[in-house]
Amino acid sequence: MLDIETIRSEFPALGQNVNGKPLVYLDNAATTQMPVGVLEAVRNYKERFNGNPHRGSHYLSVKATMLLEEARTKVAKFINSPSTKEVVFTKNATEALNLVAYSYGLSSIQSGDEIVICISEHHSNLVPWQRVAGLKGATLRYLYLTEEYEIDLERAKQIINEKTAVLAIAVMSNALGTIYPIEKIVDYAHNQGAVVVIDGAQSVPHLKTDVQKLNADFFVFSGHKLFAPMGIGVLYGKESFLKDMPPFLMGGEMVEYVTEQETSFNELPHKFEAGTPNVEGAVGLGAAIDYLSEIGWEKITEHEKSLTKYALEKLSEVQYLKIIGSKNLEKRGPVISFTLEGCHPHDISTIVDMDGIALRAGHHCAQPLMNYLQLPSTSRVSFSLYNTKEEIDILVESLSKVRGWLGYES
Amino acid sequence: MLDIETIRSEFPALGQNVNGKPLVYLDNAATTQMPVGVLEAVRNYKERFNGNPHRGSHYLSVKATMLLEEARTKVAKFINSPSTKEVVFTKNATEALNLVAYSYGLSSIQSGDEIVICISEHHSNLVPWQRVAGLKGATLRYLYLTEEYEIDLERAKQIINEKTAVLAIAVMSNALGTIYPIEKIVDYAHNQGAVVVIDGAQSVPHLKTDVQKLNADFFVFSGHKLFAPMGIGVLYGKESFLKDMPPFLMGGEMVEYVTEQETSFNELPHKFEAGTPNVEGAVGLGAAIDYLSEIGWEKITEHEKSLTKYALEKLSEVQYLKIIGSKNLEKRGPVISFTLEGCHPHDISTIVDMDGIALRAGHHCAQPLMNYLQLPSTSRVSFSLYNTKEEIDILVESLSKVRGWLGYES
Amino acid sequence: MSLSSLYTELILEHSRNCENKRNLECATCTKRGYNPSCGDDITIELMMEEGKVIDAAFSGDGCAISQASTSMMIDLIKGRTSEEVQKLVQIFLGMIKKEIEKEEDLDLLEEAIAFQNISNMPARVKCAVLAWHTLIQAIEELNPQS
Amino acid sequence: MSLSSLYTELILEHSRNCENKRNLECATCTKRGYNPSCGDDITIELMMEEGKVIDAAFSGDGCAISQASTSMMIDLIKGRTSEEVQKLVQIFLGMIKKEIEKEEDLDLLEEAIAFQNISNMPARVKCAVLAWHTLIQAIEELNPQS
Ligand SMILES: Cc1ncc(COP(=O)(O)O)c(C=O)c1O
Ligand SMILES: Cc1ncc(COP(=O)(O)O)c(C=O)c1O
Repeated sequence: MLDIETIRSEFPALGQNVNGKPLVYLDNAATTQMPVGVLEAVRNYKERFNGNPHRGSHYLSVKATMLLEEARTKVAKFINSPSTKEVVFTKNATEALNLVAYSYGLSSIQSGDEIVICISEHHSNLVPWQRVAGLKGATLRYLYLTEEYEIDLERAKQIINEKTAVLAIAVMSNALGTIYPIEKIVDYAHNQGAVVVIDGAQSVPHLKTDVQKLNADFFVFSGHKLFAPMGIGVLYGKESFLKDMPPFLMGGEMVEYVTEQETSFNELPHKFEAGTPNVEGAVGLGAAIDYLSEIGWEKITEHEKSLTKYALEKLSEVQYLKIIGSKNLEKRGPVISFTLEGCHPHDISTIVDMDGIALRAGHHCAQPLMNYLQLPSTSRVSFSLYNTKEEIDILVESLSKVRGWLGYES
Repeated sequence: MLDIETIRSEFPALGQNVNGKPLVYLDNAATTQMPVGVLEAVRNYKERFNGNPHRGSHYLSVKATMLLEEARTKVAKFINSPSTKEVVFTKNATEALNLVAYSYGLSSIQSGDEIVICISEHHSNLVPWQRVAGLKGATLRYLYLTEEYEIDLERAKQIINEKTAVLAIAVMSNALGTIYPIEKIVDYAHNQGAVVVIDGAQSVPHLKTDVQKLNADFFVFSGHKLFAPMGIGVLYGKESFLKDMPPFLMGGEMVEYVTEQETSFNELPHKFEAGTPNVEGAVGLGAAIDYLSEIGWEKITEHEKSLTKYALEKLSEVQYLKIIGSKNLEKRGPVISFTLEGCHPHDISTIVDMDGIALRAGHHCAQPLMNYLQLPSTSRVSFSLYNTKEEIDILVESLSKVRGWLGYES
Repeated sequence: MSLSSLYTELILEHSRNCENKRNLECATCTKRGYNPSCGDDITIELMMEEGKVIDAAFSGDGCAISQASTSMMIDLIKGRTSEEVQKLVQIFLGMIKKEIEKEEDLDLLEEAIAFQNISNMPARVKCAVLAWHTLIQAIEELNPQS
Repeated sequence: MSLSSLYTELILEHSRNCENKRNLECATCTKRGYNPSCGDDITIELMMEEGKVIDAAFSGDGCAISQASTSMMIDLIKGRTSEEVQKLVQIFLGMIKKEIEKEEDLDLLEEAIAFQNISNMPARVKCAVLAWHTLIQAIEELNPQS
C-alpha cells in the first residue's frame, strides 16, 4: 500500500490552505503538482549544469546535452520505446499531435481518405485533424459512444474501414474517465491499413504504458500531467514513419547542411526538435519518471482504483448528482464527471472552492462530446496518487451543500 | 556602475568550479544563467500557485491564469507592445519564427514574390523561409555583408524592392556580433510594401527593445537567453496582422466553438496558444524582466560595452588571432567571433575548457554565413551583465597557450 | 468575497427568471455571446424601434451569475435609447473594473449594482460581463457609424 | 582526461598529416561524413580492387581529433579486405564504448588505439568516430548484400 502521509509530504503545493481550508486538489487531469524530487532536479540543473545542449564543447554544454539525452532514455524506457530515436521532445501533447497532423497528415493523407477519431477526443486530438481533413479533402468520421459511455466495437468496425488513413484516439477520455479497449481497436485499424495515433495524455499518469504492446504508430503525452514541469511533452513515433516524414518546425539543431537555398536535415529524433530544447523540462520529466518508478505502478493503480471506487460510491449518494461516465471500475480511470441537477458546474466550482476544493467545470476541451451528450458542461474531479479518501469525504460534504447555496430547498 | 560583486552573487551557477577552475561563462549568446530571483519565482509558482490556467474556476487555476497574464503584461511593457493581445507565448524564438512562416508566410506569400533575409541569419530565421519560398514558388534573396561585416545599405536597396513580400532579419547577429541599422532597413522595406519580421533573440538581452520604434510587424525572442527558463519564447505581432492570420497549432485553449466538423477560434493572443501553456516559464520570464528593469538598461549597456571594448583590445593582442566581425564598438554587441590560425575552434574550446572557460565553437547555426566568409567555423565569446574584465584576462591567458598545446612553436 | 454576498437572493431570483429568458418573436437584432473559457453561451434578442429598445430577451446556457446578470441587464435596458444603453453598459463595465467613483452613476444600474464586487472573484468576472459585452456588440452593429 | 593525454605528439602529427589528406585520382568510392553538431566535414575516398583497399585518402575540415583519427584509420585500412575493414571499424567503435576486453583486439587498431580513452571527453567522441562511421557506410554501399 502507498504510504500516503509520506507521499503528500513530498508535494509542497499540497500543504497549503486555500480560502482558509486545506487544499483539496482534485484537478489532476488538468495538471498535477510537483514532488520535491522534481523541483530539486530542475533547480539543481539550473544551478549546476545549465547550458545550451548540442554543438557545445564546453563543460556545461556537454552536461546539458547528456542530461537531455539521459531524460530521453528515461522516457524511452518508461513507455517501452525500442529506441531513443523514436522519442521526440515537444512543448506539450498538443504540439506533438500537431506535429503528427502537419508532418505525417499533410504529407500522407489524400483526398477521399477518412480520418477516424472518437467523439470524446480532446480538442487537441480533434481540431488538427479537422484541419488536415479540410486541407486534403479527406473526411473526418467519429466513433460514437453507447449509453454506458463505451465504444461499441461492432459499430466501430463499420466506421473504421479500408478508407481509414488515420485513427486518432485517446486511451482514456479526460471528460468521461472511460478507458477504451485500445488494443483491440488498434489491431482492427491496423488490419484495415490505418495509421494509429494514440493520445496518452490522460492514461500515462495512471496506467503503465507500453507503446510496443499498444502497437502505437504515434503516441503522445504531456509532462505537466505527470508531475513534471510545464513546457515539456513527448511524441513517440515508429522510426519507420518518423524517418520519412518531413520536418515540422525548422531552425537550429534540426539541420545537417544548410546552404543559401537548400537544407538537409539531422538524424532522428533531432530532425523534429528545432531551436533550443527545454532541457530543464526534460530533466524534470526524467525526475518525475524516476519518482513514479520508485513507487511502482502496482501501488499507484491500487490506490487510485480504491479512490475511484470510493468516490463513485460516495458521489452516487449525493442527491441530484448524476455521474457522466461508466460506473464499471474496470473500464475507467480516476477521472469522474458529474452534473448536479439545477446547478451550473461553474457555480459548483465556485462554491466548493470556498472549502478549498479544486475541481474543474466546463466542456473539458471536448465540445463535440458535450454536444453529443446534450450537456453544456459538467463538473469533473480527477485523482492522483496523492489524494485520499478523506478528501473525497470533504468533497461530498461540500457538494451536498451546493444546492442550498443556489437557493434550492434541499 | 554595476555592482558586479552583488550581481554575480545572485547567480548560483556562476559560483561553481569547472575542471577545478572557477567557471568563466562566456557562452551567453547560446543561453544565460538564471538569477536567484528567477529561480525563486519559478519555485514559488510551483509550490503555491500551480494550476492549469484558463477554463478554471478554482483558486489555483485562477492564480495560474493571473500570473500568466501578468507575465504577458510585463513582456508587453518590456518591448513596448501597445497591447497584450499582440504578445503570444511560444516555446522559443524558433517556434515563433515558424509560427510567422507557417501562418503568415504560407497564407500571404505568392508565387513570384521575394523573401529577403540577411546572409548572417540564424538557421531559425532562414530554414523556415527557405521552406515557404519552396512551397509557394517565391524566391529567397540575401543581403550580403561588406568587408567590415556590415550591411551595405545601397546594395540592400537593390535587393529589397517592390517584389519583396517579407524581410526577415536579426537586429544583432549571433555569429558576428554586428548590430545592423535595423530602423533604416525596416523603413525602406516598409516603403517597398514588405512585411518585416525581426529576430530579437540576440538583441533583447543587450539593448532596450521598442517594437513600436522599430516598427516591427513581427518580433521574436527567447526567454533562455534573457535569464529566464528554457521552454518560453515570445512572438510579438501587430494586431492588424495577427487578427487575420490562420492559427498555427490547434487544440485546447485556442478555440471558441468546436463542432464535429468545424471550429471557430478564440481571440488574440489565445488563438495562437494551443495546449497548456508553460506558465512557470512565463512567470520566470516575468521575473527576469523585473530583474533587468531593476538594474536598468543604462548600467547594463555601459558595463557590456566596456567589456566588449576591453575584450576587443585584449584579443587583438593575442598572436595569430583574427576577429571575425566589426571592430567598431558602435556597430556591435558583446558577442565576439574569432579564429586562431592553425587551430580548429573545437580544439580551442576543449583546451580553454580545462581552464574553466565556456566558449562556443562551430558554425553558430549560420552555415550560409560561414560559407560566405569561407570559414568552416569560428570560436565565439559572448558577454552578459555578470561577466568581468578579470574573466577576459583569464580567457586571453588561456587562449595564448592554445597553439602550444596543439604543437606549434609559439 | 463570501458565497452569501455572491449568491444573494436577488441574484438567485434573476438567475431563474423565466420571464426574460424566452424567444422574441419579432426581434430586430440577435447576437450570440460565448465565453470559450467557461462555456457560458447566451443569445440576446432586441426589438428596436426608432432607436429605442421596445423589448429584449435572452436564451442560452450559463451559470447563475451570467444568467442573473443578463436578466438584470434586460430589465434595465427596456425602453432606453441606444445611447442610453451604451452609457449604461459603460457604467456597468466601469463598475466591474472599479473605475466608477460617483454613487449616482452606480445608482443608474439599478439591480445590476449587485455585481459591484465581482472583481473580488476573478474567476466570475467574465460570467458577469458576458451579456453586457454582447449587448454592446449588438448595438454597435445596429449603429455602425457611432 | 588531461590535455596532454589528448593532444599527444602522435595525434598532433597525424592531425597535420598531408600524406593521407589528398584527392585520390582513381577513387572507386567516395563518401562524405558530417557532424552537424560541431561542423567536422570530411570526405573519404577509397580505391578498391577485388575487394581490397588499394589506396585511401581524405579531404575536408575538422578539428585535430577528427583529422588525426581519419589519418590513422587510412593508414590502418590500406591493403585490407572489406571484411577486415569492417571488423576493424567494429573494434574501434567498441573500444570507444569501452566494450572491447581483449588486449589483442585493441592491438589490431595499431596507432588508432590512441583514442582509447576519448570517452572521458564526451564532447570529442563524435570527432573521433566520424571517419569510421563514414567508412563503414562507404563499405556497406559497396557491398549492399553484406
Ligand atoms: C539570432 C538568433 N535567432 C534565433 C535563435 C533561436 O533561438 P532558440 O534556439 O531559443 O529558438 C538564436 C539562438 O540560438 C539566435 O541567436
Ligand atoms: C486527453 C487529452 N489530450 C490532450 C491534452 C492536451 O494536453 P496539453 O494541454 O498538455 O497539450 C489533454 C489535456 O488537457 C488531454 O486531457
